[in-house]
Amino acid sequence: AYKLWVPNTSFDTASNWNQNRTPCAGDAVQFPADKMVSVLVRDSHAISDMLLPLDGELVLASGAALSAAGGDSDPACNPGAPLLFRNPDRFSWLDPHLWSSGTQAPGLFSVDAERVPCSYDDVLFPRDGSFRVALGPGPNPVHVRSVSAVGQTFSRDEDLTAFLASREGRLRFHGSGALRVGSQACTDASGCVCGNAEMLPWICASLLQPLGGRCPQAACQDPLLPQGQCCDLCGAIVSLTHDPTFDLERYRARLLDLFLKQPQYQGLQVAVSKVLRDAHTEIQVVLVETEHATGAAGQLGHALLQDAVAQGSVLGIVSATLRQSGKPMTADS
Amino acid sequence: ETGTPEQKLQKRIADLHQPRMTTEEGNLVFLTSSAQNIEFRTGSLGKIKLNDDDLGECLHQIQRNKDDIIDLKRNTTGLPQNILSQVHQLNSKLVDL
Amino acid sequence: ETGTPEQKLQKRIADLHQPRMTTEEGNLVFLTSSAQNIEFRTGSLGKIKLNDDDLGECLHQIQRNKDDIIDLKRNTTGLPQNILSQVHQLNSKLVDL
Amino acid sequence: ETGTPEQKLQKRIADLHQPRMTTEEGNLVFLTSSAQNIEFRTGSLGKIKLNDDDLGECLHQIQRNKDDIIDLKRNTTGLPQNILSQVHQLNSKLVDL
Repeated sequence: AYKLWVPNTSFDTASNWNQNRTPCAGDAVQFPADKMVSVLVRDSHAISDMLLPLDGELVLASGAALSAAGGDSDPACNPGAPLLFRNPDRFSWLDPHLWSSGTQAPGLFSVDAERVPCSYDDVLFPRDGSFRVALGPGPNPVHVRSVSAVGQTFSRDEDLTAFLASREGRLRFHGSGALRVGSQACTDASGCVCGNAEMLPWICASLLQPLGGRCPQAACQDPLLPQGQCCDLCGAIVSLTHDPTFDLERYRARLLDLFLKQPQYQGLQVAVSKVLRDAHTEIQVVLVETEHATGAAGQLGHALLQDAVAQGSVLGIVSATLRQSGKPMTADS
Repeated sequence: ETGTPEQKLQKRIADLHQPRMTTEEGNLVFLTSSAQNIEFRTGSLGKIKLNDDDLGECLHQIQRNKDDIIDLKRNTTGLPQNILSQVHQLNSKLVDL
Repeated sequence: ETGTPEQKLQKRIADLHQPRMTTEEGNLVFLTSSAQNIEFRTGSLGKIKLNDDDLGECLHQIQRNKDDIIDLKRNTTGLPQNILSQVHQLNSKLVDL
Repeated sequence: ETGTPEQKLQKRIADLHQPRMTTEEGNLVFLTSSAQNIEFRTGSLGKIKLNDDDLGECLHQIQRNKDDIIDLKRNTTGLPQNILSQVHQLNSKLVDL
């Protein structure tokens, strides 16, 4: 499996500037003096003044241009205060918002810890874009299978270490954390534990930073907290123990095809993964009611229990348990 | 973006005449047109370097070469002319003996 | 994304070789890689200036120096050699007297 | 803008040392401060060109000019001096006759 890094540090990305727009003709722009960064320029920009970082680079894509602002700047542009390039150090490896696992079928999601690269993942940074990643905080090195960046794939620690120490590497990776590659791909058909459990406090801190570090209140009584999730949620959790014939992908497909397509389950989101609980591995099936609590999660949970009993020997399921959150809270309670 | 299509075209033409740094097939190109310059300025202790060459040093050498050439011209013009005529005079004196 | 694997590889190499303006501890460095050039192209009235020097002027001075040196060589080679032999001849004639 | 006066001062000092690309009366100006350099670096096969001139070639020509000037000096100094004194000796010998 792979995880793709989403944010970039491009000149042409509006959200990288403090006014949420790219520079227009006649603007004065500033990069933070002390923040190392590689910035890709794709378009043409006429600029009246630009302060560059003390250590950094502007990479000019084919056809890109930086020119002196002409006598009359764009009348639609209103250059007042200088346009500031946002702190490029703000993107943390541990932030679940900043990763994509490519095409995920509608109705499926990943618990927060598994939105960040797992130890068996291949990590891809955009090949034709500039980016910057903060490693850490957290006491443990991050382990992944491989890292692909600037047109190279690193799957041996010594190669990655040399890259991280190079100028190319230092422009793109910073922070106190360590990054290691070379861990095994997941070859167990029943799934593999992601391995981010010890990182969860830092992952959740990154996730919740925009919310002031606090989880939103769950809209039900006795909410549930799945393994690897940062905040309580309303719905149900089915826990499966299994034998070696269990196939995680086949079970996910079965969930999608047999259950989630039924009209009464349309509003549900499901996460299925192997997790560690009380020193044992189990398959965790998280059922979340995304909009209004209708009780559909509990219904599906019961259906899955019945399915496990009826088809357990075929599916490789040994036992199944169900937990459910309590009654929905009314608007005025 | 606002403005009539004509204003935009005018603007684009004006922009094209501004000095610029751009790329063409992987080459880094600094362009001026009309009467505008592209200037590179360092502080008093800073250098401008072209690959391994210190441009300031090179410019000094150009000036030193120029000065040396002026000296050489002064030394060589006149002197051989003068000598040549002296030698010719000697020759005629010898013939007269 | 489209293209044959070879085209993609070519593209990847091109990506790595994009020209860049880099800063290193406050130094400003313009970089191209491998076979790519850095080019300055001026319009008829535009100049490239490096600190107080006009780069075009400097290159002209180099050429002027070169032309002057060619002239100096033409004026000085032959002439002294010729004179030396004439003086030697005069000397031997004097001894013969 | 926020920050204590001290933070603002720090920021302004930092600004002063940041390399900068700016526009002055339509000219495009690249600036570094005090002891910082501006460098142009190509790969081993890349050239630095001003219009049609290869700047690396031009810098070589400066060195060639310098070498030629040294040769010219060697050929012209000494030789005419020597000749001059020889011609003077010849003159006095002729007078003595």
